[in-house]
Amino acid sequence: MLQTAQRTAKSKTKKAASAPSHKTGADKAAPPHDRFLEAFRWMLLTRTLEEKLVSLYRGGLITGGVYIGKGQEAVSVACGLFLQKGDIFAPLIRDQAGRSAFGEPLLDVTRTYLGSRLGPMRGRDGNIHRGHPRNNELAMVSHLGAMISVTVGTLMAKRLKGDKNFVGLACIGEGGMQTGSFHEGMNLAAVEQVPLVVVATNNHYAYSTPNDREFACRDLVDRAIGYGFEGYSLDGTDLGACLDVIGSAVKRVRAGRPPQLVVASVLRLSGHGEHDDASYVPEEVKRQPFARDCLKVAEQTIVDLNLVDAETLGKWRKDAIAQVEEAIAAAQQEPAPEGDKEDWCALSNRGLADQPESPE
Amino acid sequence: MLQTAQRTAKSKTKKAASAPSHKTGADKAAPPHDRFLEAFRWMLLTRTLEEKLVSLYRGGLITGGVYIGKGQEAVSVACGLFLQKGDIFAPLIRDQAGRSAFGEPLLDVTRTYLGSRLGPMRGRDGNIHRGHPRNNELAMVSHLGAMISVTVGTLMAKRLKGDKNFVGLACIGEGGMQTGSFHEGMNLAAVEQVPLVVVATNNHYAYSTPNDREFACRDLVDRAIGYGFEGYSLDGTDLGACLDVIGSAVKRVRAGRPPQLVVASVLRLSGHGEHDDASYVPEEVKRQPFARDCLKVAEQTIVDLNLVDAETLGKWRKDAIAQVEEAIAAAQQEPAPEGDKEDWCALSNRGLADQPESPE
Amino acid sequence: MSITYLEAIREAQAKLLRDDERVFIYGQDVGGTFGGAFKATKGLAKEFPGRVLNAPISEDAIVGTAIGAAMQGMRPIVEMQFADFSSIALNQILNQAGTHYWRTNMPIPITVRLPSGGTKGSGPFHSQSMESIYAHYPGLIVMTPATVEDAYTMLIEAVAIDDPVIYCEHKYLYYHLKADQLPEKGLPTGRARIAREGRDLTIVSYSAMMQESLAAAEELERDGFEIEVVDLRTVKPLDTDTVLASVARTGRLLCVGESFPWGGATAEVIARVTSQGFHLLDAAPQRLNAKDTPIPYHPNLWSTHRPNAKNVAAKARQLLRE
Amino acid sequence: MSITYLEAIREAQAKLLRDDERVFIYGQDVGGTFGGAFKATKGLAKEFPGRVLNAPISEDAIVGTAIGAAMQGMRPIVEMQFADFSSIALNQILNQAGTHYWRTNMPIPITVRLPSGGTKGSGPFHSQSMESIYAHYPGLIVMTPATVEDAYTMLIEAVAIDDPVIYCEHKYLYYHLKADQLPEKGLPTGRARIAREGRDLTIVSYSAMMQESLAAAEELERDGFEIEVVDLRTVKPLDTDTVLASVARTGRLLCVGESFPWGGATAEVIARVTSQGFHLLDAAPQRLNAKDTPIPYHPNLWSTHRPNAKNVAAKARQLLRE
Ligand SMILES: Cc1ncc(C[n+]2csc(CCOP(=O)(O)OP(=O)(O)O)c2C)c(N)n1
Ligand SMILES: Cc1ncc(C[n+]2csc(CCOP(=O)(O)OP(=O)(O)O)c2C)c(N)n1
Ligand SMILES: [Mg+2]
Ligand SMILES: [Mg+2]
Repeated sequence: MLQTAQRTAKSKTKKAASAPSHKTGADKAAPPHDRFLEAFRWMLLTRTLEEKLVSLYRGGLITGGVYIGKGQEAVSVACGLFLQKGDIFAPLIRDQAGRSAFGEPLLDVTRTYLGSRLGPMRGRDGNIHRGHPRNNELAMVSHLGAMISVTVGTLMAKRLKGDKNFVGLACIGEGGMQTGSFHEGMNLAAVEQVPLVVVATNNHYAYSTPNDREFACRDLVDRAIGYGFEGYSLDGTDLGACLDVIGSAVKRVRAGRPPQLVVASVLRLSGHGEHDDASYVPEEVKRQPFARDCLKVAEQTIVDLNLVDAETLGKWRKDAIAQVEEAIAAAQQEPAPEGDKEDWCALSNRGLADQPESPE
Repeated sequence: MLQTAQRTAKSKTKKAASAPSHKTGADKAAPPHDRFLEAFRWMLLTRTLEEKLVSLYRGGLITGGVYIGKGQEAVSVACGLFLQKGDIFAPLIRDQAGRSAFGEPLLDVTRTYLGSRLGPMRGRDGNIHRGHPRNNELAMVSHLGAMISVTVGTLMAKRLKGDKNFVGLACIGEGGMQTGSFHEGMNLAAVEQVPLVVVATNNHYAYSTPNDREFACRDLVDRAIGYGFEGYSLDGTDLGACLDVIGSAVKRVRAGRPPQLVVASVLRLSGHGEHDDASYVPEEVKRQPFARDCLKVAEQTIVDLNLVDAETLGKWRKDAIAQVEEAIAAAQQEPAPEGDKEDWCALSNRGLADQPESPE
Repeated sequence: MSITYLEAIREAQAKLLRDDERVFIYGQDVGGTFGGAFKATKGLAKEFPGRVLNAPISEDAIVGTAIGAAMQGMRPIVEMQFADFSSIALNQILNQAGTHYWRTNMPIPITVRLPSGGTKGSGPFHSQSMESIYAHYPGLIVMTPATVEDAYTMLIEAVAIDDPVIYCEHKYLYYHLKADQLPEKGLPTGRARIAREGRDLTIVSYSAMMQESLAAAEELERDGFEIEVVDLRTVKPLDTDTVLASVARTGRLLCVGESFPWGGATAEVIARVTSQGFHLLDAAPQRLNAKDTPIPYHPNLWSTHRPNAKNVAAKARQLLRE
Repeated sequence: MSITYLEAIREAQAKLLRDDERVFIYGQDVGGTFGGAFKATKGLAKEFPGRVLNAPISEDAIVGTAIGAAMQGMRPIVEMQFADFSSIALNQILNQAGTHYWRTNMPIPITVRLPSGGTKGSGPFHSQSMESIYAHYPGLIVMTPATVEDAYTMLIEAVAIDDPVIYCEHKYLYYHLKADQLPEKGLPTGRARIAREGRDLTIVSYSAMMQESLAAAEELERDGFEIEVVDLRTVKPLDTDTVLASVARTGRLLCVGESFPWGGATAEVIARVTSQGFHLLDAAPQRLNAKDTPIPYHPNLWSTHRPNAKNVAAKARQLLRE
């Protein structure tokens, strides 16, 4: 049996992942990662935005659903933060922090949720199904797992075109890891040896389904070796660790190492969507270490290490609120799409559109 | 990185797999496995049958294609041999030996290849796409990977019905392991903890595609841990090892251990099908240890250990030829299906058949 | 008492689990205390321990598993979380379940429930109607209930049938449709229903488009037209005889469907009526489908994308003038 | 010189690789010295190193990869080993490639080659014609070339088009069809072709069924009938105008397709002709499809399962009598 050996290897990676330990002190100390504060601000902005979206949804101002990344902002922000111009990002439904850090304007979010005709999806698609493929932010389809191979394809194309120094990062949940599409995409990434980082967030639930009905291996990071990826475990509630581990993974693929799989552990601190009260999550689970709120943990670190003072923190908070309010107000004033003005053509080649009925 | 640790674990399993070492000697010694000779006879019968099918194909007497398991008989026979009444077997295209050992009559094979109306597929399906689901020999679809979850389902049903002491065994090639369907089936088997053995035969090619364009992990057995299977490596050219390793895996799931993955290494000693000359296989590959012919190796063991005398071996050979000739002669005399006598209804409920055209 | 379309589906499953020990339910989030994304299995896991099981996000394997279980004599019901995700299970449905009886003589009695069709704000991947794909391939029965009563009796029938059944339940009808009580028995499978009698024009429809068709018929009644509305109930087998008999009475045919325009149920109905009942028609048969684009998220777009009572009525009026 | 349908496909790919550096080929066994299960890419891996790549048995990921590459400006050609295996890639084709332009305004210029249709002894999983499934969903162009010339020019066109193209090449035609030379240019995409002129009846067909239809037309010519045969070339977009114009000349319509009967191309053609050109018809339109069962292995069964010249002619005769 391989398990003992594997466990040892894993705890090794875990140790690497948990970053310098931070001593509390009154004097300003170095942050646990040089982009810690920058990352924290994206997390703060995301939390502020998503709380606002939730309240709009509760107020009946958003049609469809709202899906937030509460509790996953630290992992997500690290996914977006280390990507550069030319890199590819394939976020999923809990990646607002990463999207923002990658460069997605808040207005894209509010326009999409509020169904503005001017948004990137023009009312055609909603909520988290948005992207800017021309800016290398892929627009996810719902079918989980399907974005991995698409990301692989963008990277193969870049290599074929002779681009240099690019990487791709794709996000997945532990639920999505069970799809066939995910498996095929992972294997292909390894066969093609594209510079891909896959960040899997195990938030312990796929909708209402707990881990024990999702998979039966001891640790999902054990899948890395079976694909020929390098695998790392990560405490997703620890922002410093997220920046270290995901930042290093990005650095490694950029330097030509094999594809990287990072498996982060957190708890989803919301319902699956805002329609879901998540009453199926037992209290006991909420008391686990992985259930900590990464935003609070990060803020505590800031306070403990005295990285910035309370006034600055307050200013950041206000600033986040202002940005969110502005993005919402702007989107709310924008026109909605209208059925009879819409261009009902699914092809870019209008001349090739099928005409099932005679023009009237 | 997990690789070093994994490698150690692997060689451990390998050692377990290679069975008692056989000393050559003039005296009759104990066979390497108590069912060695029985298994050998199934292998011999299979080789005889398949060589005959090939010659019928070359002679234009078989329509479609012929797919044989040359070089894989030792692995395959072990797949069928340890299954009992009530167990489920999901063979693939190179599993004639296993099918025979499981109880498939030769006549099923010749009837299917020769398109007899009396065969299990009645001319509706051909070559290796046959089965007897009522006898728990599943009838594979072509789409690779798809039979794993079907096997899982049969086992779940048996458990739900209160059956006891049953197991299932499903075969796959290393190519088929890259399908999403395989992944989903494996994961589900582990989640449901059904008594399943999956025997993967890495014959180093998927059609013309060599391993390096199929996967990029060091060893496919490393996937076991990621699914929560127990994993074993196997030299598929060594019949004794095949019987030991696969026999033990069957025993383990029957005793309630987690699902088992056995990965056997061999070379496909034929084309993908008989239409394929396999000229893409380099000479150098054919000189590798995994390229040994398991039938010859087994025969050498018999001779070396003096397990039976030459006369008996000759008799077995003749007997195999006679059985094959008989099965072919019988099938050849049988009526072919005829289009205008056929029941063109894909539903068992005739009354619910759709009638796209008015009855004429 | 008042019962919704969704509750009827839950009740049917409760009854099936109660009456037939071969039945079990498999799908994402169907079990536990949750009872499915739409609560169609609410409470059933508790009432029937070990028989309402949560599955991983593995549609291909979920259906494969159901097929295997069916081979061993079980009667599995699979819930897809949304019909749209059945694209992942399509191979198992078409090539494994759909071919098995013909190939091996052993039928595969599985029922695959597809929460189908558009609702406000659901967008391209949570709104699809896939009946046309499944009906195109051999070996499957495709049900598309349009009433609470049919939702109930047809699901019970689906599980009783030895062949694989794709049961397309419409999400829009889940809460919109109510009945006073559930019937013991419905029409036989494969029989269409005259939902409303008339003599000027036949509208053939199914699933949620029945609502729009019936509303259109009412609107036209105010103008003095008597519209007959036929509910196909199953799109495969398709009850050509009932449709032909209706067209024989009215001479005019309008087919309304929510799936995409190219080659769906509406095309099939028109092809059958014109090839078998050409001389019954007094005017060109017409059809109305969704538009040939993905299904939009925004309610303004969505309500234009799908046929609705207004444009069904308009199309009918046009056809009545001919 | 004489060139087969299969060679035309190979030549088109060679030309594409030569002329356009954005083109690459991805699929199982297409590379190495092998050149594909049917040799449609024979020699290309050597001639164009690094641009004709073997992929694992992962149809979903193969198409996903092509889609991603297309987003970055490439023009991938995917070869499915058999059309039947595209069921595994269906989700990526329908929901990723087919929706992307409409959702994001960025088109996905991929070409997916599907070796389609039945040949003797191929059986249920190596014989399918899947054009009807792909044509049903929005956002895809579905080509079904019936001649060597079209096989060549349409494949070149397919890669030039910015939108995703499903290119259904028929395996039966691979060796059966020959031409003297390859043309520079074909008809525009989406335009049907009058393959044979006539005035008594219109047969509309495509792909391998064109052979059967033309043979039937010849047989009927001996009886004095002039049959017009229309080759759709692409089933989506479907050139309704050319079909209508033909029916206007002949008054009679027979549609012939090799896919399953329920809701395919033949139903779609009849629905369009009857709804838009009802008064052009002198008799009920008819159709002929494969039978509604899996495609049988045995040649005796297979030749009965698919339409052939004999029953096309019989059906046409019947229609001519009406
Ligand atoms: C193939 C597929 N099946 C089902 C769904 C429906 N669905 C949407 S999100 C979700 C749960 C996802 O769980 P996980 O991957 O762990 O991500 P999380 O929501 O926890 O972030 C499901 C089942 C889907 N999107 N795709
Ligand atoms: C999903 C799928 N894609 C493609 C094929 C076509 N195909 C049939 S056998 C084969 C190679 C199989 O390789 P492997 O699994 O290693 O088995 P082997 O033939 O080597 O025994 C391929 C590609 C298939 N059967 N299923
Ligand atoms: Mg999760
Ligand atoms: Mg192989």
